[in-house]
Amino acid sequence: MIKKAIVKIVSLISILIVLSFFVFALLYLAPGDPAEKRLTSQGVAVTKEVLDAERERLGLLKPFLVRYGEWLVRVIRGDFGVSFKDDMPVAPKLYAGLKNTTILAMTSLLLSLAISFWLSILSAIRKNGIADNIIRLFSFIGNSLPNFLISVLLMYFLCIKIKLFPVIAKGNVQGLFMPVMSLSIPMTCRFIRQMRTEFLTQMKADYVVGMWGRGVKGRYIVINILRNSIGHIFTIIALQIGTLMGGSVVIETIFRWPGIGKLVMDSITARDYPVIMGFVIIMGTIYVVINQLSDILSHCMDPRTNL
Amino acid sequence: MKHGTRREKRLRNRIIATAVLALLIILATTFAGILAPNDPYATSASSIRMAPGAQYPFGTDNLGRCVFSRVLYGGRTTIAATFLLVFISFLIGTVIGMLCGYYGGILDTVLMRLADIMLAFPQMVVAIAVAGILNAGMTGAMVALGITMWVSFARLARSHTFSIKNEAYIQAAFFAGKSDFYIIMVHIFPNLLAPVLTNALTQIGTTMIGLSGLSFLGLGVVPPKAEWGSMISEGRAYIQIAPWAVLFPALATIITIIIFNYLGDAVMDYMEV
Amino acid sequence: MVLLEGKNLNKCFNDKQGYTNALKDVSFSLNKGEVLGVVGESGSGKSTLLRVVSGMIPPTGGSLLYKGEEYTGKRPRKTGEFLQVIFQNAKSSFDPRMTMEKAILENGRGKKDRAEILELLKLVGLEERQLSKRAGELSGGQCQRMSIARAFYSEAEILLCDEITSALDVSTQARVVELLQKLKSDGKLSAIFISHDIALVSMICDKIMVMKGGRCVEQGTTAEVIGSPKDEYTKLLIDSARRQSV
Amino acid sequence: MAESLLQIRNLSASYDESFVLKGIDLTVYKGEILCIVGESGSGKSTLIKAICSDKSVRVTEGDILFREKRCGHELLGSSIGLVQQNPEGAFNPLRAFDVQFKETLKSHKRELDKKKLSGIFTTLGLKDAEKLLKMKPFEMSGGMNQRMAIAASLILEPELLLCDEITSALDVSTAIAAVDELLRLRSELGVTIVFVTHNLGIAANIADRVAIMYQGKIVEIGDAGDVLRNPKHDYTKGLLRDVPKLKLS
Repeated sequence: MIKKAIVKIVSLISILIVLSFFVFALLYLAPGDPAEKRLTSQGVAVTKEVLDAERERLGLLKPFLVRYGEWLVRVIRGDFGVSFKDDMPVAPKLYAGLKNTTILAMTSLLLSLAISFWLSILSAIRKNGIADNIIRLFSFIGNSLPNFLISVLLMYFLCIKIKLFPVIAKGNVQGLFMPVMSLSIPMTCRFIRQMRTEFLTQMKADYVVGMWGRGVKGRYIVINILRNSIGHIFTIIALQIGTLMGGSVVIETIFRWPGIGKLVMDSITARDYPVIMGFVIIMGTIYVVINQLSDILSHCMDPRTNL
Repeated sequence: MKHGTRREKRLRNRIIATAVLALLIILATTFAGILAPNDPYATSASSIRMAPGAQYPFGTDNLGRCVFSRVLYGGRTTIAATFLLVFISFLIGTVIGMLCGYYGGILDTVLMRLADIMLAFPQMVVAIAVAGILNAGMTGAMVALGITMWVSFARLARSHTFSIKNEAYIQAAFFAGKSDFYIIMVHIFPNLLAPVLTNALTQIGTTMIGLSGLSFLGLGVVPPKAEWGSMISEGRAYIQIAPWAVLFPALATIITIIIFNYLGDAVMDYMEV
Repeated sequence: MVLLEGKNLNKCFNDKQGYTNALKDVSFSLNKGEVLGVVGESGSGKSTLLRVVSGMIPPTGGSLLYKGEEYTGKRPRKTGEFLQVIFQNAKSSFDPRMTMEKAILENGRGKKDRAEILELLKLVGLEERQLSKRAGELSGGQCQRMSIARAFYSEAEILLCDEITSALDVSTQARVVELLQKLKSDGKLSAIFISHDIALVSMICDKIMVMKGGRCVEQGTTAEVIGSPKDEYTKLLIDSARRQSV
Repeated sequence: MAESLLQIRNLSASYDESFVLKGIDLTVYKGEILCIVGESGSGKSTLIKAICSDKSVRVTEGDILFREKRCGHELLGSSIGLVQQNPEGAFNPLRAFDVQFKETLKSHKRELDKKKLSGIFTTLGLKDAEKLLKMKPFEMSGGMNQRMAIAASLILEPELLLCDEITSALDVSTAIAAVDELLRLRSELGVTIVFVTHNLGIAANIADRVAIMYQGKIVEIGDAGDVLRNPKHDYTKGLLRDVPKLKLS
């Protein structure tokens, strides 16, 4: 058990190191030189002297790996550097954005789960029935809709046609409604599809036939099916977190929700690289940790699966 | 061929019908040059934001460009990019997966470790960052999505190669003195093609969603090039005045993705029967 | 003439469960025109023996000889020249996308002799039209005959049969056994026949080797082993078989 | 013989859109062991499914009567016990046996009687019932799971136990041991057993009566000794000839 835990932690750390290296390298893959990027994004006229001085100041003359090491140490301390745009530390901006994004994402996630769990059970139990066909149709369509499209359409019909909501979200519950809807609809549909498949797989499992053969009542069989699905459901949720993160960038940009996604899109437009790097590091870390946790949870639920 | 049960026949008909629709879309966008009534890039100050009519079936946008023509041309961009990306991922992933599954050992460990790490990152987050930093238009967006996309092909091809390799007929081929290359090309590749192609089909919808999402954010095509995601993004600003500039490309996106997803689902169901 | 010989074969597996000795000091010899039966229950090491002898896995100790020449460590690509394996699951020993004709030709090492294939088909009791079929369109018994024909086409002298009838129905099994008996009486068969069924082995083989826990517990002619078994385990197997016979 | 327990009258049934059972007539008497022998595709498994009123089997003609009443799913467990080929398939692999035993009993409105259960365990050669019940199926071997599955069927005291190919995944010597166990069960608990197998040898060991199935029909039925020694039907004769026999010289 302890050995497994160590393996898990080592793999977690190694994934994070690769991620950080990838992010750091990305900056150097980008067209142009970092010092120049910094200066241009601040609107300074670039001359050779200014450029050299800037390079010196940023430590760009040191070897690549040394710079990576120094950067990594700072990141681990929670220091994501200063913004190219206004020389302010990046970290507080990211954290402020993260808080708003978390509110948005968690609300959408919980809402989706609450709806999809019951619908997928209903759909699986009444397989090929009317309810199942309706649920499947809607979840299929919802799954095929990009969330930017949903948000634009929602905006058009709810805000402009029937003027139910303001177009621009404010940081309150009313403002939360539209972005949450835009994120939840496709996610709910994906959850329904995946959970339904999972429940159906469990319903076909040998033990269900065995219990049926002993005349075990339906409600006990359902309990067993749910019990055995939990592990997989954790995995399904954890994998959707990634989609949720990408989706929130789009949604926050559309509805001007002051989250980390909108921050990163503004920074991409402004070529403010430290913010982009910080964004990937933070989101990547959250995602990796959540996925490893879900692995551990599903291993606890089903010890036969590998950790 | 095997005699189809009723269910199989129904599924086959479903696949054929959807495939015809998909083909129609592909043809319509491929021959956009012939079908489009107007030049998609010609701006005209006299016909700004005109409602759909005889000359402009889907109306015009903020710059007086024909929305219908732009939808056709935009479809070509999206569909061509999607197919290219899926095809390249399919090629790279399948080759890597077959080699890993067949030879195993260090090669397998290293490449699959890499694949695991790729999957350990949130795909869209990485794609947004890569596309944003590279700033290389549609190519950038494709690279950004491709970084993680090959993995699903590689994993699938690997696991199938693995199970095929344990089949007795591969052993029989060894006893017949056949080379690794012969076995991979004659026995393994044809036998894993069906599931991997099915995966490719199901990836088309997802890839379209991803690519048009990136374009919507301004990380895909460079204006004025037509693309559905970016058209929706542009039209959004004046949706109150000219909703057709958003609704028609939106409709096109929805229909296309639904058709390809449906095709993927149907083929998947058919393979399971 | 001694065709195939194994001397003090050992095989250890070193996997996650730890160290397992799947084969301990097993020796055998096979003469031309002779069938050696290997009997054992699951976990006895009989399948490991087949895999070692055929070259699918190398032994950890001991040596293998073909006509007095050592071939220890040679892989199936080489050993396939003088021995062929008939697998338990006949259907999966043919590529599902390949016609029988192609599959048989594949085993000819470049040889393309349709007349010989037709002759072999007659020998195993199949018809020409079945050559254009694929494994999925033939029954288990037909596939097993086909794989015997395929093995003969390679001009290898030795057949290694791995539980070749255990996936078949009783009546189909009987037909395959009859085929093997006929091949043997024609002097065309030199084989190692591996099975869990001692009764079946006694019907086909000249010599029997009984295996348990990776060890050979008894070896001798069929009459010796069945008629006067010395080992307790052999007695148990014979007893179970007697009780199961009708 | 004694009173009849299960009566099948002129049963025809289809499965997967094709007819597999044609005009089956069969009576199972109380206390006997009836073996149904057939090769693959003979319809023997479908017959079992039909007796269990499995939804995938469509009965097109005839009746299945248990104690003069039509068979339904509600009889499963309490009156008719079913043990299947795959021993891992009987229980949810992830939950402890005691919970699953309790759920089985509660479904039939009964309570867990520890004494009775340990009695059954002893008959089946299972020791330390308390500890076994705390374990989960995936932690145990196939043979143990098989016994637990039989125990779970027996705890409901069914009058009829259907065993579907339960020895076919076992080694020869283990299969014989399993047969001995079933014989002991019958003598101690007096349960009636229908035993489905493809193995004539096993049938010869266990059966009071044997029914031979071929292409969806019962071609021969009678006392085990009669059928196996003096077969009347050509198919039975062929089958008996084809069983491998020990050759002494």
